[in-house]
Amino acid sequence: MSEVKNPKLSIHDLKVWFNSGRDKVDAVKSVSFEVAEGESFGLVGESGSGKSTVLRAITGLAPYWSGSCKIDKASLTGRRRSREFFRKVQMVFQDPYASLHPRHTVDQVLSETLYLQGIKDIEHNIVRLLSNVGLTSKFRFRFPHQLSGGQRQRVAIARALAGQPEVLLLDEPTSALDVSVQAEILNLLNDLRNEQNLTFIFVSHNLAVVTHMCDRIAVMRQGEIVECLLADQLGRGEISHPYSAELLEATYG
Amino acid sequence: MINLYRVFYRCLLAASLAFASLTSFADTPDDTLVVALRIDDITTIDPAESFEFAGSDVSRNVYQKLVNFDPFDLDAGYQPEIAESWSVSADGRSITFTIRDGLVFSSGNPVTAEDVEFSLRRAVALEKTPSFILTQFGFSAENLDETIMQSENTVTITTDKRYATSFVLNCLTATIGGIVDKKTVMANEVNGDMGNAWLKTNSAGSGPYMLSSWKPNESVALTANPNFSGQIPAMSRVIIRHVQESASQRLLMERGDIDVARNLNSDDIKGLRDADGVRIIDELRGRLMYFALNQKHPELSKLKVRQAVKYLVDYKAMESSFLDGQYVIQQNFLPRTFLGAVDENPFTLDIEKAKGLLAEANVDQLEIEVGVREAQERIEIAQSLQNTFAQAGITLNITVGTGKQILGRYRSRDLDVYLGAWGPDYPDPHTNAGTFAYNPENSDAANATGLLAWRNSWDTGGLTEKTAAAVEESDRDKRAEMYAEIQANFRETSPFTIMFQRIEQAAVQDNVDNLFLGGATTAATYWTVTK
Amino acid sequence: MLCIDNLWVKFPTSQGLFEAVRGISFSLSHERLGIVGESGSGKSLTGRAILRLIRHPAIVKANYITFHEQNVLDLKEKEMRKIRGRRISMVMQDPKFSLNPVMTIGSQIIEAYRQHNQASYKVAFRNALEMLEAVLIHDPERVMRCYPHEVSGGMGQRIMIAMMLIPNPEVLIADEPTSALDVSVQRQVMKILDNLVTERGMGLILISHDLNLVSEFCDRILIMYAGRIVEVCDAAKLRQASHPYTQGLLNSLPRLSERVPRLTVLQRDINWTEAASVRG
Amino acid sequence: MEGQQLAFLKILSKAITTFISIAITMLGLLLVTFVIGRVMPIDPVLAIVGERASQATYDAVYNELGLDKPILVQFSYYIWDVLHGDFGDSLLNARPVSEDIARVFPATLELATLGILLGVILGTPLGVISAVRQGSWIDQVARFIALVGYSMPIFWLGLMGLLIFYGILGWVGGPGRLDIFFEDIIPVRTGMILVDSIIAQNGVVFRNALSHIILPASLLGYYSMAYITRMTRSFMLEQLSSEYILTARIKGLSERQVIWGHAFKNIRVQLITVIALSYASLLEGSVLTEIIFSWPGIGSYVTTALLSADMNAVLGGTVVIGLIFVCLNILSDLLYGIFDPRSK
Amino acid sequence: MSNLPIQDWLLSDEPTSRRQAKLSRLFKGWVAFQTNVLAMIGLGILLLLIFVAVFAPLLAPHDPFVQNLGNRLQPIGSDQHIFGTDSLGRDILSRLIFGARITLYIVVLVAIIAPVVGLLVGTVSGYIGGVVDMILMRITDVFLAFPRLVLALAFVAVLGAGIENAVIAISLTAWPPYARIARAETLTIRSSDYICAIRLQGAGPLRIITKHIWPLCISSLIIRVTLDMAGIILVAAGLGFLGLGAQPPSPEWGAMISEGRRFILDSWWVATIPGLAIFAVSLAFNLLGDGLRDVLDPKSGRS
Repeated sequence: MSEVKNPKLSIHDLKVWFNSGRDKVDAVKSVSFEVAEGESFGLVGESGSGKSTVLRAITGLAPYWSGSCKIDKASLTGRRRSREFFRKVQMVFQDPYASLHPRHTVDQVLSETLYLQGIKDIEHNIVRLLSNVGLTSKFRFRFPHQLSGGQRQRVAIARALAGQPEVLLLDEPTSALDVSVQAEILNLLNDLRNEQNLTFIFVSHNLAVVTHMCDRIAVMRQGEIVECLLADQLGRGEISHPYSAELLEATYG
Repeated sequence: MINLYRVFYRCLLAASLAFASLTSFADTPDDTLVVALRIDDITTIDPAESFEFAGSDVSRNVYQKLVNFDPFDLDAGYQPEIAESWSVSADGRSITFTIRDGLVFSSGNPVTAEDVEFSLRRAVALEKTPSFILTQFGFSAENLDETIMQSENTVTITTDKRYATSFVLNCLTATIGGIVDKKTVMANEVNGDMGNAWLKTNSAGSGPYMLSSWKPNESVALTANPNFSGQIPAMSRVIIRHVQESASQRLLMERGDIDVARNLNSDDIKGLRDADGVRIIDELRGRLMYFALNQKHPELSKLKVRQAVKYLVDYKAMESSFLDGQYVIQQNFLPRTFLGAVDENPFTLDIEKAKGLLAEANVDQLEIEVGVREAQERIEIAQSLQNTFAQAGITLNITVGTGKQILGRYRSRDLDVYLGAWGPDYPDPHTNAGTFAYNPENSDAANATGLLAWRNSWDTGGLTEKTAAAVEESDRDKRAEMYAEIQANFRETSPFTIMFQRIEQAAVQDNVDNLFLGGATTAATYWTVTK
Repeated sequence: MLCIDNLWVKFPTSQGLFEAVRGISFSLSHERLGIVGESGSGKSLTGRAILRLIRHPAIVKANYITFHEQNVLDLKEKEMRKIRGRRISMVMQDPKFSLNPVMTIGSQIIEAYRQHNQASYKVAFRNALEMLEAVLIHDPERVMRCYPHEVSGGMGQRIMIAMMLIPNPEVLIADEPTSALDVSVQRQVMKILDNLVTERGMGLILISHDLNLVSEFCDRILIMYAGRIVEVCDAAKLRQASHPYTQGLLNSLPRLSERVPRLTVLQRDINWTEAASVRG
Repeated sequence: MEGQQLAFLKILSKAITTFISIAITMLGLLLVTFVIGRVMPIDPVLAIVGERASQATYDAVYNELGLDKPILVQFSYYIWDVLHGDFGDSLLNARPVSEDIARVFPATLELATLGILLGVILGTPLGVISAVRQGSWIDQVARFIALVGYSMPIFWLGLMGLLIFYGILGWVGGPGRLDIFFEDIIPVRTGMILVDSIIAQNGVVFRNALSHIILPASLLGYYSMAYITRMTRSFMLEQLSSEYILTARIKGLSERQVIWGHAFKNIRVQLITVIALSYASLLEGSVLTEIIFSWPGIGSYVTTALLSADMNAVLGGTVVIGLIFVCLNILSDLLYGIFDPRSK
Repeated sequence: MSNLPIQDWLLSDEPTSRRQAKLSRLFKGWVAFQTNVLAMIGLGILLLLIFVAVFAPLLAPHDPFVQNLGNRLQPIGSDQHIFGTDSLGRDILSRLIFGARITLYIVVLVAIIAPVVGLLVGTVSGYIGGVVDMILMRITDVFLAFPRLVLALAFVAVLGAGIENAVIAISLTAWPPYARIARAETLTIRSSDYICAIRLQGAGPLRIITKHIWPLCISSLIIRVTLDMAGIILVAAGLGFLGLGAQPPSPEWGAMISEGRRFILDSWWVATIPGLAIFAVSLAFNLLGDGLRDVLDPKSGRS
């Protein structure tokens, strides 16, 4: 795949599978890509194409994987990740209804995260985090069920940002939201990236959204990257692989 | 939706119809006696092994003995049964029995001296629990050839020393004296067990009945012995059914589904007195209710304390309330109707006197544990004691457990106070004297767990020797006197507080006659019953 | 064909009655009508209210809901059942949940057919096969024996369409029929649905949050906001919609063709909520 | 061909794992029972020799029972015997435990089966109706009936039932399985009198047995009904709010078809588990019911044995009950496979 | 709606402090719970039980232990004894009142032991999985396959009769179902996004189990325990009935039934009154459990 100078994240020949033995299921067959610092890299594909699994493998949430995976040239092994890794890399999940603990207030979620990341002055930081994601402190003591979908996703983003990470893995962060809310969240993410010089890996099934968010886009199908494109190319419809064309055709607009 | 309801209602209707159509009942058949009784204590009906109340009932109706009691006249004492007559040797150590002619076992085999010799030798040789009744005369597996001998139609037994003849013969009326059919038994011998395994669940006797089935915890069925030499009983079948609950027995009685209910509590007896067609039989039995103080306990071993607790029992109130009709006050270790029994019951509830005695013993505020078997009347007695003891400053903590559990602790001298019952093993005064007032060696090492005095670590203060002397006295009156003296001493000094003697109350249908429960000395007879 | 006048749907909650649909009126002829709105705008409840599928304790009120001049609200439950499926049918969002998991696909389709046609099992079976073929399922006989968990989402939705169309209804309500599906399958399923509806001359109510989808497949669009219809327009003229809400929705979509640094965010106006419902 | 082989191997490996897990469970069960039996402060030797026995007799029996050997040795002997189908002899009455269990178990089986049948026949429709009519009077009544069933002490209800239906009204038979004079009339085949009397075509005995069993069975049936009703109701409520039910309604199906044809089909699996559990608990023997109704079943057998330190009987009874429990679990798993296509 | 300020504060959707958030959640649960009439009745009965237990010495007209053998088995409605007297002439009402303490004691003790053991075993087993899961679940299976009363009896026999031991025995037989429930819940929670999210913050298993999984399992366990409580009281009564529960003269209700059952045909009230008391408390727990399920069940609390 395309070479990047000084990659923040580089993945080579990543394979991920579930269940061992006879019931083995290959979720990712062989994926390689590199992401530069400050870049926003998109992974697009349909459900089951393995795009989310790539993120899970990086964060150690996938059970079995092989290949090499480097953050800042440091190789990752197995399922254990160090504290430093979690300080550098964070993730935002797809369903904001499922990614917040139903019995914890926003305050609890953030303060626990801050505590775990070893950050002092929790009080002050909570307020800062909330305002970063565009929430006032009146949301601080609410439970998830007292928040709208968009607000929940903001909290989830705030949580991911608590330890001031360098890389943010975004797993379909807007697919469960209404379009008007989606726009707000996408704008927020772009702002945050610019402000904090974050590196994004953005996973989505929506070509338009990925094109909007990313510089480079990899199209995945059945656990493999079929094509890697620049966003501008995609916008102009300059694609070579028939599957990408199919996707493009399907995505109206 | 409507259909759903219809289905449902139809089901309900069908169920209620089925329920209502089950109501047809008849009385018990004329030639069958149906008895409700707790029989969960039966573990065997081999006479050489059987040692429980319900088991001895069965045994009495199935096996004949050398000498036995006449149910119509228990007071007459032992009478000839298989033995036609007997004679005692000059030194008083040998008794020779002449075997009656014409007696036949249920198998059809005649009863011979050989059977008698075999049965007695077998009972000794098997060494089962009740064998001590015979071995106390010095019989053992090794000396059987010299001690129990048969010749022609006589059997001679020779004891190790001189005993009161009445003592020996009384012992032979116990269940272990049952005579079994040697041929049948030995035909069923397995691994040299002298037919023990077979006899546990089968009978081979010459009594009026034979065992047709025993289902543990369920029922015992007896059928008339077709070869019985005496009068064939009126009841050709006797079915003893295990019914645990008194209330259930009473209901069965009221509905006429049984002829006899034998485990009714006093309140159910009261209830049945008013019922139509039911009669109550009262018979004084040999069982005593007592509590005993462990002499290992420093405070309880004081004589004054032993005496004080005897004034802390509300004998009268218990006798007239929850024990009403089922127990009678008895403060001596020989049950009424036993040889040597006395009728002196000096103790009554007297808190002040008890307090005084306790003060003399320097006992103030005592906390002790009493172990009770899980049986309602005993728990109630314990609670009553708890109540009266508390008034004299003694805290009594009740520990209820299963019979085996409490007994285990009692045997290992581990309980402060034991509250329980004692039944005579054979109808001779020595059975109780020999356990309450006899303890030749009081050390832990002696492990004489069979002796109640030992279990309470009581050295008997000289009663042991007197008891040993009484058992050798062949003069009946003199012997009775000796027991009276022992009991007088025992009453005042022993750590035993004997409280009550059992009265068995059974409810019978009006048409049932001549049911005898066995009094204080023996077991129930069913062959006499008519209806 | 179908006329709805002043429809209200209310739910009792601990904070009093929640009004999910607030007095909307519209009518449907032999056309394809789209109802668009964000989640919570009341569009799905509208569809269900027509079939009288909203159950106690929710309250449904309307001046009338007439189907061929007959007020559906006055019908007995038994008569209503003859309308459901037979004359008005509905396809729901996610085939994973809307098919009975323990019945074979065949038996579910056959049941739908036999419910409204006196037919032998054989006839029903043949019809079911044909219907599955009509929704472009290649080996219908195998699929008939399958259980719902054994088929993919796209196929499940086609099966759902087949099942709902087999009694040949006059009106089909499609409630977010493709939003649980992958993008590439979405179009395919929509096309099948569209073809069948046009061929059979049915009326279609397409309920969706996807403006693009609705504008592509419908003749007319109702835009709902907070339980009311804020705008009615021809599908072809969606881009020229006048209501700021509609415009806002359109603008907040990212586009492949023109990349913008920031998306326009919808600015909501409190007045939209209170403005009277537009008649559609 | 290869696919078939693979499938066969899969089934085989599943069978083996199931078997191993049963074996482990049973072994654990035996071990626990065995340990309990050994640490219990009830002396099995005393239970045999009686309270008047001498120390020599005591010691002899102690050694005879193998109690002088290390506990693991005792346990391994026991396992060895059990594997040969030998539960040993009852310490108390010296009869083979297996024989005793063969006698008492059918009594419990008969009672429990009738009880569970009553519970299912009444409880299931009641649960369904009250779910469908959530909040209506019938729902309230059903819930109340179930609640009462949950809350009533069975021994009290049993005694009262006996007093009223037997003592006063005389509608049913009294304690015991048969009236005395019907005993031993019909040959024992299954040990279940209702079945045996049908085999023997003896209507009189059948009626009598039925009159005896109906009250305790109704009582047990009531308790299982309470449980089944409650579970059915909550399962049905869950199903009725699911989307496929809406689909079924859209198809124009009648309520009955929706409820029984669709919703009920989906709760069968859960219901089977509930019924199996309920049945298992009845088969364990309801000790209190058995005592009150003088019912010679396995519950009272094991309890009596336990209280009199008859450890062979306790171990045997426990193994049988544990086996039944495990078997019912497997059975409900199998039915799960049949009724729920998703589990394949 | 004329709410008091405190109510407004509690019902606020915008809590401004941790305390308000917590109280508000409790209050809202309470408000939802209040609408359930049956559950309120249940709660009322239980509060009454607690009240009676606390103030037993003040409420009881007689000493529950004082015997009067001359005055035994007085019928209901006697002059001095509203509920009559038992076979030792003790006042049944007073014994009932003091018995409330024991019942409460059983309830609290079992509620502390069994679910906690179940929760520990279940969550650890479910979260760690693998060999640990297998071993723990086999142990659970063994206990499940055991005849319950036999197990309880055996434990009581080993430990000795008495109310504490009876409670421990009951708890030992009661935990396996809770372990199963907790494990099932853990399995679904374990792979949920919010657990992944906290793992990505570097939280260890101990923290995840105690701070994240437990709070979610606890509500379903509370429901189960409440619903089971009736059964537990009945088992304790059953043990009392067999003489292995509370020891005399303790006025435990099950033991009272057991004592009174001898007179059930003539003096029916002696057994019936404690029976009714047990019934009322079990009923109350059932009603309360049903109500709590509506309030606490996370499944229904979604929308």
